[in-house]
This record gives sequence, structure tokens and C-alpha cells, in this order.
Amino acid sequence: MAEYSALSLLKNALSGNRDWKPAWRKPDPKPRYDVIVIGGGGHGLATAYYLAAEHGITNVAVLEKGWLGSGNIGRNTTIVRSNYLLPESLRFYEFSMKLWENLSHELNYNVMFSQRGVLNLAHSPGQADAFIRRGNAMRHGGVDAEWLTPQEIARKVPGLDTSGSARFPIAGGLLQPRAGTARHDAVAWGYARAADRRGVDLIENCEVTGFLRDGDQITGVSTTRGDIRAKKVALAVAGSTSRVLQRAGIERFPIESHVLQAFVSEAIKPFVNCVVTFGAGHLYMSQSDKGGLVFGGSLDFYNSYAQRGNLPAAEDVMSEICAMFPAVARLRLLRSWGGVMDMSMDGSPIITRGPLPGLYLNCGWCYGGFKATPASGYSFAWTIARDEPHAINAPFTLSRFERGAAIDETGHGPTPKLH
Amino acid sequence: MSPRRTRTGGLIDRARTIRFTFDGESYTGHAGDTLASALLANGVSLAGRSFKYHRPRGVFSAGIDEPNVLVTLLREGVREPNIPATQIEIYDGLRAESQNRFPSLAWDLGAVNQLGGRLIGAGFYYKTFMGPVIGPLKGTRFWMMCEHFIRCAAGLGRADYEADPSRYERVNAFCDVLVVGGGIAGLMAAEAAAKAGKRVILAEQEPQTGGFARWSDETLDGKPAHQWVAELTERLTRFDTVRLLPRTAVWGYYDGNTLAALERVHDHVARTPKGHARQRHWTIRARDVVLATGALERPIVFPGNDRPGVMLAGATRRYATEFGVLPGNRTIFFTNNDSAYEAAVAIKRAGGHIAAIVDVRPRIGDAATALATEAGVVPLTGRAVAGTKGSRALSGALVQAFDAETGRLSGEARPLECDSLAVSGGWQPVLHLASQAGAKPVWDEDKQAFLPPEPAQRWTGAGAFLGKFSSADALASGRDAGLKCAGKRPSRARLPEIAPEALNPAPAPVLEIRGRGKAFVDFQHDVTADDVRLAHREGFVSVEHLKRYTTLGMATDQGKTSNVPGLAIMAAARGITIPEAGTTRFRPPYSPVAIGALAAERYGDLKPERFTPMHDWHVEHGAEMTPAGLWHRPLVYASAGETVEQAYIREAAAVRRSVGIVDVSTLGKIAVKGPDAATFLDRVYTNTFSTLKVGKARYGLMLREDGIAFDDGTTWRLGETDFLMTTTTANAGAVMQHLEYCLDVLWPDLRVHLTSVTDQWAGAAIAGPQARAVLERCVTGTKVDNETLPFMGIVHGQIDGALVMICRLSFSGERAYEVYCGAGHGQHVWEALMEAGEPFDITPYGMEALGALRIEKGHVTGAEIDGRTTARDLYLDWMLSKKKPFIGSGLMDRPALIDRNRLRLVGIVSLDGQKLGGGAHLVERGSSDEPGESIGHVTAYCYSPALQKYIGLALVRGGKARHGTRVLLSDPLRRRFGQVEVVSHHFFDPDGERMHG
Amino acid sequence: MLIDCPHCGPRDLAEFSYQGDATRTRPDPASTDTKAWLDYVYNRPNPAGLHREYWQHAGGCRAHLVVERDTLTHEIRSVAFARSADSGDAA
Amino acid sequence: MVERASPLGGGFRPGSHGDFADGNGVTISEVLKGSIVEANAWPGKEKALAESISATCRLTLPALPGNGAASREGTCAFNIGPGRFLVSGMDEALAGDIIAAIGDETGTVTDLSHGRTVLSIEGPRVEWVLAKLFALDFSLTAFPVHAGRATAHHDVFVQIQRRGEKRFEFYVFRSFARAFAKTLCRAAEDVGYTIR
Repeated sequence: MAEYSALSLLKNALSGNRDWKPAWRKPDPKPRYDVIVIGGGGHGLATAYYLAAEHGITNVAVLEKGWLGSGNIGRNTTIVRSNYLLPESLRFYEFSMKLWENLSHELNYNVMFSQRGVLNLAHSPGQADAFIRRGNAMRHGGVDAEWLTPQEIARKVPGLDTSGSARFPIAGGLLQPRAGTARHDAVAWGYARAADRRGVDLIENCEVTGFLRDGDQITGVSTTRGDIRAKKVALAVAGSTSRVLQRAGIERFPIESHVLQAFVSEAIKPFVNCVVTFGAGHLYMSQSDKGGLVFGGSLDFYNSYAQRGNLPAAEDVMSEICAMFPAVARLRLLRSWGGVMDMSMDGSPIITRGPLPGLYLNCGWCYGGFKATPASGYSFAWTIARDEPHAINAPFTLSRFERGAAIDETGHGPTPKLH
Repeated sequence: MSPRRTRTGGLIDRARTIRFTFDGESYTGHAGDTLASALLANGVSLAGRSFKYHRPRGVFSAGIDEPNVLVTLLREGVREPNIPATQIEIYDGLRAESQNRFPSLAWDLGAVNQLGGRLIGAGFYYKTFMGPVIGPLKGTRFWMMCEHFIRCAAGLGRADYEADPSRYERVNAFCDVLVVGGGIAGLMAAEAAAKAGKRVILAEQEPQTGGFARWSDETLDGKPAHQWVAELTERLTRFDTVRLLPRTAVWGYYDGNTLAALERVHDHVARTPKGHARQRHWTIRARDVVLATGALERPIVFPGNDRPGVMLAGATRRYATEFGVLPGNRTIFFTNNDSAYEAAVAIKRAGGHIAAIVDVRPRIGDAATALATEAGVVPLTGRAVAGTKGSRALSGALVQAFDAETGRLSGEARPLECDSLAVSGGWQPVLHLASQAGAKPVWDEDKQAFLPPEPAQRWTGAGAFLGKFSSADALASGRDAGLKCAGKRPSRARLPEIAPEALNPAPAPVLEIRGRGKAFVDFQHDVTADDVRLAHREGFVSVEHLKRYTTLGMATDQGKTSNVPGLAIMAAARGITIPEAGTTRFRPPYSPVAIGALAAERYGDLKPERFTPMHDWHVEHGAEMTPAGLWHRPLVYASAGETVEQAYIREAAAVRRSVGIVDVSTLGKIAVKGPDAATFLDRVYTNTFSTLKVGKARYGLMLREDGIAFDDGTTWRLGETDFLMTTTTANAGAVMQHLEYCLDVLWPDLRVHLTSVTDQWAGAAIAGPQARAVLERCVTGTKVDNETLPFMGIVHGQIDGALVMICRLSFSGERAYEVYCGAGHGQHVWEALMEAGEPFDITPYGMEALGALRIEKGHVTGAEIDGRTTARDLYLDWMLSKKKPFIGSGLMDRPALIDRNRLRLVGIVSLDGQKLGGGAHLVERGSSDEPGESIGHVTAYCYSPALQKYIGLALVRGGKARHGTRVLLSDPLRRRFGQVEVVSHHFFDPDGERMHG
Repeated sequence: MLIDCPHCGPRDLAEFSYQGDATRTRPDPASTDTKAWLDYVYNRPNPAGLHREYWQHAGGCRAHLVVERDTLTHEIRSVAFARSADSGDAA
Repeated sequence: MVERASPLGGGFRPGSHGDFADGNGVTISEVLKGSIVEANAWPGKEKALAESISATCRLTLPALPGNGAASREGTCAFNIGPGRFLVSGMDEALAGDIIAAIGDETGTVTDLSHGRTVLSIEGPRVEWVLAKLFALDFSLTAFPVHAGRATAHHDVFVQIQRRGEKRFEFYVFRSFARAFAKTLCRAAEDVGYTIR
């Protein structure tokens, strides 16, 4: 298949764009694969890609019940960052960041990764200390981080209410310059196309309805397009984790599914040039290439599989964005949407073998899954291919709860709605 | 006289002339005009530029669906971008600017993008800009450089950074029936429900009710439709139980029949009166909802269909009839259905000239033929518009023979001169709200439109929303819907007689004419029919992929005009039917909503402020206040010229030397009462409270169920069954909720009541060697000597006439007392204490000194109890009772939680005489360039007046085992590195002699 | 969403605080069965469909409620006081 | 006794404010109650508690959700939760009387005389103003005279008793009183309000 480049664009433009080929094939499922990846979202597609690219395992199918990228990667505020506190998280997300930095090239697909910086605002001396602690943890972990004074913040981000009379005055901000945003759909499509080019079968409209088993061993899946056998079955279904696991007989699991809303304003000319988060509440905001302000806040706080948000949560988010940027009050909300998050008990993901033989699990991304996509796919593929975790995902097992080794960035404990 | 304004007719007030400016040019219009109608009346056809190609564009619709003419309003000193001109009622002094053009609308440099049309079709971004593999532009840099220019070119209007001066408000409303849409169906529904005694709210997005009736030429019972509507509306206003909300768009349908609506209260006047809201956000809880949201006209996609002068047929009719504005001097109609014929007659009657009616259908009915005759033309059936002429304004259309069966054009393209082209591709009911409420639209082959399915929530449809396009059907279905909501059966009573009879607007299934040149599907985002086919070719065939790959339907009009044509083109490319191609689910909002309106009263005041009873005293005495959650607390009381550091050192030193006073009213306080109160406390605290004697207090620790430390505080036993629990300021709410959960859910058999008394008590802590002497000078009714009031004892007495409760407890290591009194007496008692302390130079101190004192004592607080530490990490294992289970005891002994190498509490002392810093890390080795591996971090630091050194608390791997060793302080963020000694966290008076003495 | 509080009547979602799964059973307080504690603290059925859950009417009467709600549609089937609910947590 | 200070501060200025084009919309004032208590019944003792309160306060308090009563002297009581009542009166001794009257076997009583601030709002536009702040149906049929409601305006808990067709009393936590009064006044600006 042709490489994408400025040249290929020009050539095709001259021929009326009639010669473009599908970005990926639409094969029928084969009866048997080496690996089946359930879930054609970002993580599943990345996993399939790295299985092929890094481990030479190409007899792989990705099964997607809807259209590729229809899960959380399709409804996303697209922030990429590695500004974590705990060493386990730092290692993992920084590994991801490094993959991001070369991703467009690697996939021959412009995922529009834009390292415009993520700025976390702090609003009290205590919060400033907590952010500085995190920034220093980043620096000790080899990750870039800077501390900005309110004056520096005012210069960098015009429109922010940096006045002392703000209800929660800005005490400073933690900036990760290498962090930024990417075009979420392009990530899914880029991985899909790259996996497909390496021989992976991407099968849409194929819902897994059950698991084939030999005793405890998982040997394949039943789907709406027939039974498919595989040596290994890997799960990367985000908000649907519990539902799919229930089909494998696992009734209880340390995951709750919650709705998270995201919002976009009408497009305007460049307004804010980095990602900004508001520390006196929970809000993150950036501007898309099209010009819309993209923002989100807390979960809707209850278990849900409906991709539908509620009004009070939306109002809370709007209040916070107006407190941060008083000019935004006059701009108009264009669209809102809700995604289903698989909230884990400590706010950190689970990437592991098991819980049944032949089964591999990747879940619990809460609302931080997008930025993790490359590292998640990479380490999950590693785990599937070698039957042992990569160093970066070794701490993210299920047994951490048994051992008391939770990776709890927010310190909220087993209360998923608060992570 | 404006060039396009008719001599008479319309519902505008011709006696009132209104002046406004557009791009700096002055124009006039009349009361009742929208900006769009006024611009058209003035002959302004070029009024906008498109998003991507910067194509010249003119007004396309007459309502909420306008994709082309978005303007920036300059109002109240700020810019308000992206407002559709069709939605702006003009007022004297209105200032509007066109958008997305430089330097001007007529001469726009961005139009150069049109040259690259084929190059920058759908998805082009994804295929290039990856940049070089090496060199200064490798990695993401090349893309970011290109992105910079792309961003400047994208976007529509420009916003400024000035705070929005507007006021917004929310109103909560409750009703039996919410009617969405004030057309004749909605009005009938409202009247029927109101007559049945129901509380009704009727919301209409336009300034006036009536909808289609305002610009139709129908009569109802012999009256012009608009007059009939006005009378019915007037009747509705006479019901006490009916609330009419004009200029109110219902934009969100949420769970449980909660709907959100935006009322544009004062956008139609020059200035919002002081104290009033510019816009109002309604949250309406309705038992039943009537959706009478009408239908929107669809365009037909054909080459050149975006030229200024091309307009929806229904819009031309509305402009002519309601506003007295002709769309042009020579108008061609292009249609696949009969409704355009009615529009043509309306234009003709208003004095316009119809150049032709082009109809894709091979044959038309008698009624349409008669209308064509009345319009003065012979319809050109079996033909289609295959192209347009003109650049910044339409000058003609190319008409060609067309086979509706095969979709093919044939024969010569015949140019016809025109300056206005009115298009109708049929009508699509507005299903957005129903879709938000979970309804999946159903395709109706006959009507060639998606119709609502059976409702999932409590709504009832009426009128054109149901695909009932005739006024007779609208009246009947509206009345039935109102009756149904009132629990009544459909009525057989007479309905108004309507003349003339409406035509059936069922269209021919033709939504695209394929020819040469760009044919636009989504006008605002410049998505062409070829883009849709390119998406198909590249495999982006599901509706959602199509939308994302091409951005079809994602503009500010949210695809109101482009949705169905886009689907039709994709369906044709895939060789499947439209319903097989699918529909997208609509999300709130139906139409854009000002973000400030949703913030409502919280815009300008995000969170309520919480003040202690002594707040005003602190401010009057020079306290610098700092936020602590919602509270304001004194940070320091700096005297002139003092820095914060100097001030807190002075304050803390005063406590050690003599006596200080601090406001502790913010501590959470919970009354725990009942026969089982002691048992309850034993279960929630790690230590035992049932053994606590009446009149004594005890320090307690709570864990979470997972064994991690949760909160600490003292609890006072005021009576056998009466306890007063204190919590940290930050956790007060969480602890209360936790305790309530325990009682309601875990142990409903316990007889315990909880009441938040945080606000009942003002608290002042008096600490220092002279603390007792201060109390002795002012407390009456009790002694406060060591015997009467030993450490952790409680006494009751009075200070200057006010009842007080005094507990002797200390977080500073000093002899200290917490004096509690009724909050209303807080300042009174505080002042009395200040006066009593005068001989001892009593010093008020703030959070900083409070922190310094507790660090010296090694007392933990929120910085250490951070949700990741255990009791053992903080060396509080002595508080973990072995005699009883408690919350958290089940899991607190898991191996990783008792690992010796965990981060545990220590004290640190700066060895270089320099400040430490909260959030600094500790390393065994490292340099500023190579910070090394962190072994822990500083949780709190201060200058210790007692030790005359910079000291701190830290959580360090191994904890106690490191006492006496030296490690490096590493704070790369603030470029501070230095050596510290690890010591016990009990810096000051470790044996508690001062505290107990 | 509106929750029909058995004490206060139907009230807006904003007044309520979600308190999680109501099917968990807390082990006997003195139990040393770590597995049982782990299951109680960490594991959830997380069903797609009818979910039995606790809500506190935090911005109202403060009572904890047991709500049966469909997680696919958000439709609420029943609401009762947690104190009088027949099953669920007891220890 | 020492006089209790008002938490409302200097911002709560007596006088007329806002848009008086249509006259005075509402009047807002602080009610200085001598006593406020929360009485809480053990399960099954709700009626006994209500009767005890009724006897002590000389009113007839039904033990039903959301019900309330007021005596001729202005003592009022209303239900705020299962078995929970808020009782208040102008007399500072009342709190003690109630505490004394209610036995341990009936329930508990907690003195909140300092902890809650009472604001009264009355006038022709009272329902309009309140609809801006609370998701409650303030119509007379849904919220009859003497009835009580516990609700919240974002972070501020509020207990409300309807004292007349056009008059309500609000009980807010004292530390929030200043912020709440400000919000209430702001909401009344469009109809014109008087602080008394």
C-alpha cells in the first residue's frame, strides 16, 4: 500500500483523488488466529500493531463490535502528558511520551501530536507544594517539568484570571513543556492502518458474545460473526471490561464503569496555546486545531454504561471554566458527549496475564487512557507475546490490591468515582 | 428605500427605523428584522466566508439552521463571535462584523485555499506534515510549525480576553407539561393541556410564536394564520398556569424528563438593564413533554450550490412574507417537492419575479402546476440545476435534463440568468431532542425523512416533528398531544378550517445532482460531495467515520442542513439505503449555548466563601488571608514591612516565649450522641473511646477500609452518651459522610445521632507558657489550674459573660487550650482573650506559624495523611488497638503496607542554613544536572524559632532507620540543592513536659 | 436525573451523593479472612443493566438510600431507605 | 447575656437595592432567633418526639415528612429528615426547655442556636427569586405554608420553612451566611429588594 506523503497527496490530487485506497482492509474473520484482541479502540489497535511490529506476530485479529475507534478514543479531550507523581506511573507514561514523539513517523500517519505544554494551576500554598512535589518527582524520573510563577503564567496564558481578587488566586503552575495534545481519531486510524499493513485482520461489527474454553483455558471467542479460535485472547475494551469478563464467568472485578462528559465550544481563532488545568476544582482545557475549546471535568459520579451525561456535572464544568477564563463565558458550547470509563480501585490501569489461562487483560484506564495508548499497546503486546510483563507494566497487575501495593495518584483509595 | 424591501406587507414595523452597522458600514432596517433580513433588504448578498476554502457566502436560511452568515457582535465592550445573522434581532446601535476573512469580506487572502481544493480535501492532514526524520524539525516540530499556520487560518470569529461583563442566571421550573415549539401544533397542545388544568410551559426559540404560520398565506377560520396565532397566544397568556417563554431554545433533554433551555432575555435590546440577566438558563422538570419542534428544510447538493444568492426555498418565502424582503430580482426555484411552489407564489405575491421553477421530478401534480401558473412560470420538470455562475454573487444557473431514476444529467446545460436560487430538498423533522432522550430515528421511505420512534422517556410528538407537515394535521396532533399529557383522550371537537389546502411535500428521493465542480454538503465546514465519496473510497464508511474523517456536520450549525444529504451520498456510494447507512446520535446542545449561561450565578463567584466568627477581626488587624478549602484563614498578621516569613517566625517565637492565639473555628465538629456513641467511636477510630472519661478528650485516628490513614482529630466526651468529635478542616465533609454511611448502611442497629456543629462553635487556641495565665485572667465559673484542667481535660465556664468550654490540648507542644464558645460570641470572647493576654504580649498567629509549631512538635496533618500513608508510616502504630476490630483493621496488615522500606515519617534539618521547601525531594546522591533517584520528599518545612534552624517533616524510604544520617535535598524545580540531616520528627519537647506542665 | 427520595420526594440529582454498590457484604468485623475483605473493598459486579446502589441525599435529608437503577438507560426502578432495605450490607 | 453578633457583616446594608421599576419585589432580613435546635428521634419514636416538641413549643407538629408548624408566639418547627426536626424560637431559653423535655429514650437534641443563621425573604416575587437558587417547586400547592424542606444551593446546605404565602425562612450554616445572603440579594436584583 502506498506511503502517505506530500508527494502522494499531490499525485492523487492531479488524478482527482480517485486512486486512494481504503486505509485498511475489511476482511472476514478467519477460523483461527494466534492472537485475538477484543476491542478495536486505541489500545486494542496499538496492541495489534506492536504484536506485529515488535514481535512478528501477525496472525492477529482485532474484533470490534462497532466501528474502529468507536470507544473512548473517539470521544476524547486528547491530552498527552507524563506529569505523574508516583514512580510506577512516571516510568509508564514517560515511556508512552517517547513513543508519542515518534508516532507519526512510525505509523506513517500524522497523529498531529502537538507538544504545546500542559500547565497545572495551583491555588493555595499547600497545593503549590503538592504540585512541586510532583514536578520534582518528574525531574527525578527524567521527565521535563517547570514551575511557573503567577507572573510567568499571566504572560504565557493571556485571558487567565491571574488577579489576586480571583476566588481562588493562582499561586503558581506546574508546566510540562513536552506534553500536549494529539488528534484522537488519527491515532486510532494510524494504528489501524499500520497494523493492517502488517497483516493484522481488523474486523468491525463483530461483537464477542462468549468465550470458547477448554476447562479453564480460554481457546477462542464466540462472536456475532461466528466462533473464532485463538491461542491467546487479549481484552482491551475499556468501559466494557466488566461486561466482557462476565461472559468469561468472572462476575466481580475491581472496576466500575462511569460516565465522563467532555465539551467543545464553537471554533474561534487561536485563544489558548497550551493545555491548562484548574486546580481549585477539576477542569482541563485546550484548543483544537479547528479552533474549538475542548474541555472536561469530573466524572458524573455514578456507574453507567449510557454514553449520556447529566446536566449538573456539565454546569459544574462551565462554572469552573468561567472562573479560570472569564472571557469564555461569552463563547458558546457547541457539543457535549459522554464516554464510559473503566474506573479502577486505585485510579491506575491493569495490564496483565490472566485472570484465566489464555486470557490477557488491559483495562482500568479511568480517564487517562488516551495518552497511554502507545505504551499500553506496547507493553500489552509484550506481555501477550512473552507471557511476562514488560518492566513498565510489571507493577500494574491485579495482585497489587492483594499485596496492598495500590498505585494511587490521588490518594482517594478504593472509591473509583474520586480518581 | 432598501433595494430588496417590498413596498408593503410583512410583520415588520415599518414605522420604526433601526440603524446598525455591518463591517463598519451603516445600514437601516425595521423593528422585527433579523440581521439577516436587514442585510438582505439592503442588498448585501456577500456576508460571510467559509471555514476552510474561504468561499464567499451569503444568507442561506432564515432560522437556527444558518450555516453561512455567522457574525461577531460587538456589545457591552466585548466581542461575541459566531452568532448566526438569522438569530439576531436588530436594535439601534447594533454593531456586527463578518468573520474569517482578511483583510475584508470582498478581498480575502484566505480564498487562496480554493486553489488547493483537491489537495486539501478530506483527510489531507493525516497524510502529510510528518516532517523530516532528522534535523531541527524532526519529531513533532515540523508538524507544530505547520499547525501554527493551520490554526490561524482555522477558527471562525475571534474572541477577546476581556472578561464577559454579562450577567447570567438559572431558573428552576416545574410543570406538568413542557411544550417545545410554539408553532400551531405546540400552541394547540399548550391550550389543550392548560384547559385541562395542567401547569404548562411553552418554549419558542423565535421572538414570536407561530412558526410556519407567520410566513404562510393560509387562513384559519378565515383569519390570516399569523393573526389566528396571535389570538391563541393571547388566550394562553390569560391562564395563570401557563408560562410562555419566547426567545427560548430548549437545547438539552436529560434523564428523568429534565430539560435545559436558554432564554435570550436581553440580546434583542441595546443594553441589558442593570441587575438583569442577559441570558437565562432554564432547568425544567416536566412531568410530560410535547415535542413540537417542527422540521427543517434540506438543500439539494449540486455544483456551485454555495454561491451567495443560493438559499433554501422556505427561507425565501419567510423573508418575503414575514420580513418583506425579496431574495433577488430574478429567482429560480430548484426543488424535488411541492413546497417550493408555495414559496414561489409567495415571492411572486410579494412582488418578486420568478425566472423558473426547476423540478427533478418528471411529472408534477395539478396543484403544483396551478401554483406554477400563479407564479407566472411553466415548471421545468425532469430537469436539475447542474451548476451556478457568478463569483461573489450569483449571476445564473445551468439547467440540464435530469433522470431522477438514474440520477444522471443529460443534454445541453442551459444557462438561465438569475440572482437568486431557492432550493428545496424536502423537509426533515427536528428530532434532536428526542434523539438525546434515547430515541433512534426511523426512516420513512414515503416522506424521505427520519421520523421519531416510540418514545423512551415521557414525551409526545406533535406537528411537523412527527412528519405531519400540513397545518390541519399540526392542529389535530397538537391538540391530541396536549390532551394526552393531561390524561385525556383525543378530542373530536371541531378544528379551525384551513384554506388553502396544503400540498403534500413528500419529495422525490433526489438529494444530489452530480456534475462538475464543488458541490457542498456541509457549507460551513466546506465538506463536498466528493469528500464524502473520498471517505467512502478510503473505507471511512460508517456514519461516525464519515463525520470524523470529513468533519461533516461538526460545524456550529451541527449539520442541521447537511445531515440527511451527507447520509444520502454515502448510502449511494455504498449502494445501500439511507437507513442502512445509519444515523448519528444527537448530543446536547441542540443549538449553541453561552458557557456563562450554564455557569449562571456561579459565573463571577465560583464557590461560596466561608468565614469564621472572627473573620472581620482578622482583616481589621492586618491578617493576610489565604484560602483553605472554602474557608478564608489568616496566613500571617504581618506588620508593616514584614515578609510572610518574618511574620510567622515572630508569631511562632511569641508562642514559645509567652503566648499566642489562633482561630481554630474551621475544624470540623460533629456532635455524636446516643447510648451507642462510645461503641460507634470504637468502631470508626483505631483506638478506644469507650474507656474515655466524661470531661476528657482523646486524640483519635481513623483509617479507610483499605487500611490507609484517613483523618485525625480529638474527640471530647461531654457526657456519658454525648461526644464532640473534631476533624481536620479539609476532611470535615468527608468524615461526616463516612460516619453517616457507617450508621445508615453498616450498623443501622446502633443508636447514635450525628449533627454537624462546626458552625455552632467558635474556637480559639491559646498556646504558650503563659496560656494558663491568660485564662486565669478572664475565665470565670471554673478554675483552670493543672488539677482542675489537666492535659486533655475539659471545663465549662464563662469569659466576659459568654459561656465557654475549654479543652486543654496541644498540637504545638506548648501548654495550650482550645476555648470554644457559641459562634455568635466568637469575636467577643476572642477580644476578651486578647485583652486578658495583653500583659503577656499575646500574639495572634496564622496558618504559617501554626504549621511551624506543629512541625516542631512533629504532629502530622493533611500533608502527611495524604491518602497513601498508613498509621505505621507515621509512627502512629501505638494508636492501632489490638483489642477490637475497627474500620481498616481487616486490610491494614497486607504485606506491602507493612514493608519496612515504605516512605515513613522523619524530621529533617537543613545543614546549609538555607530554606527547605515543601515538595522538595530527598536523594542519596545526585546533582542538579542528574537529580538521581528520589528516596522521599519533604511534606512540610519551616524556620523553627525554637531550634533556630530550618527544619522539616519528610516521608523517606525506611524512615526511622535513617535517623542520624545525611541525605541530599533536591528541588530541581526551584533549583535548590543542599544537605539535610535526618532526625526524629519530634523536634521539640519530645517528652511533652511543656505540654503537660 | 431525578431521584424520588422516600423522605423528600423527587429531587434533582445534584442534591445526591453516589455511595456505590449496594450488593457488597461487609465481612464480620473481627474476620481475619483477607480474601473476604479484599472482595468487599475492591470487587464490584458493575453490571450493565439493573444496579443496586447507595445514594446519600446529602443536600437534603442526609439519609442513605438504596436505589435500583438501570446503568444502560439511567431509569430508576425503586428507591428505599438504606436503613430499612431488606438486604445488602449488614455486620 | 452577651449579644450575639450577626455573621452577615457590612455588605448586608439596610435599604433598597436593584431594579424598582415594578416596585419592591422582595424584602430580605435576618431573623435573630434566640434558640435553634435539631431534635432527632430514635426509630419508632418520631411521633413521641413530635408530641414532645409540640407540648414544649405550644404548637401542633405532625410527625410527617416535610411537615411543620408555627405557634402564635413565632416558635416554629419543621421536619428536615427522617425523625429529624428543626425547632426555633425567639426565646433564648427555649433550647434548654426542649433539651430538658426530650428524654434519652425518645431521641437527642443538639443546640444550634449559634450554628445556624436565619434569613427571611418575603414579597410578591419571592417564588421567582427562589427559583433561581433551588431546584424546588415553590408553588403553594407543592410547598404549603409551614412545610419544611432540606435542600442545598451548590455547597450551601439550606433548610427552608414556608412561613406565609409569600414568606420563607432560610436556615443556613452560620459560616456560609454572608455568602448566601450575597447570592440571595443578587438573585433579587432584577425585581428590586429591600434589606431590613
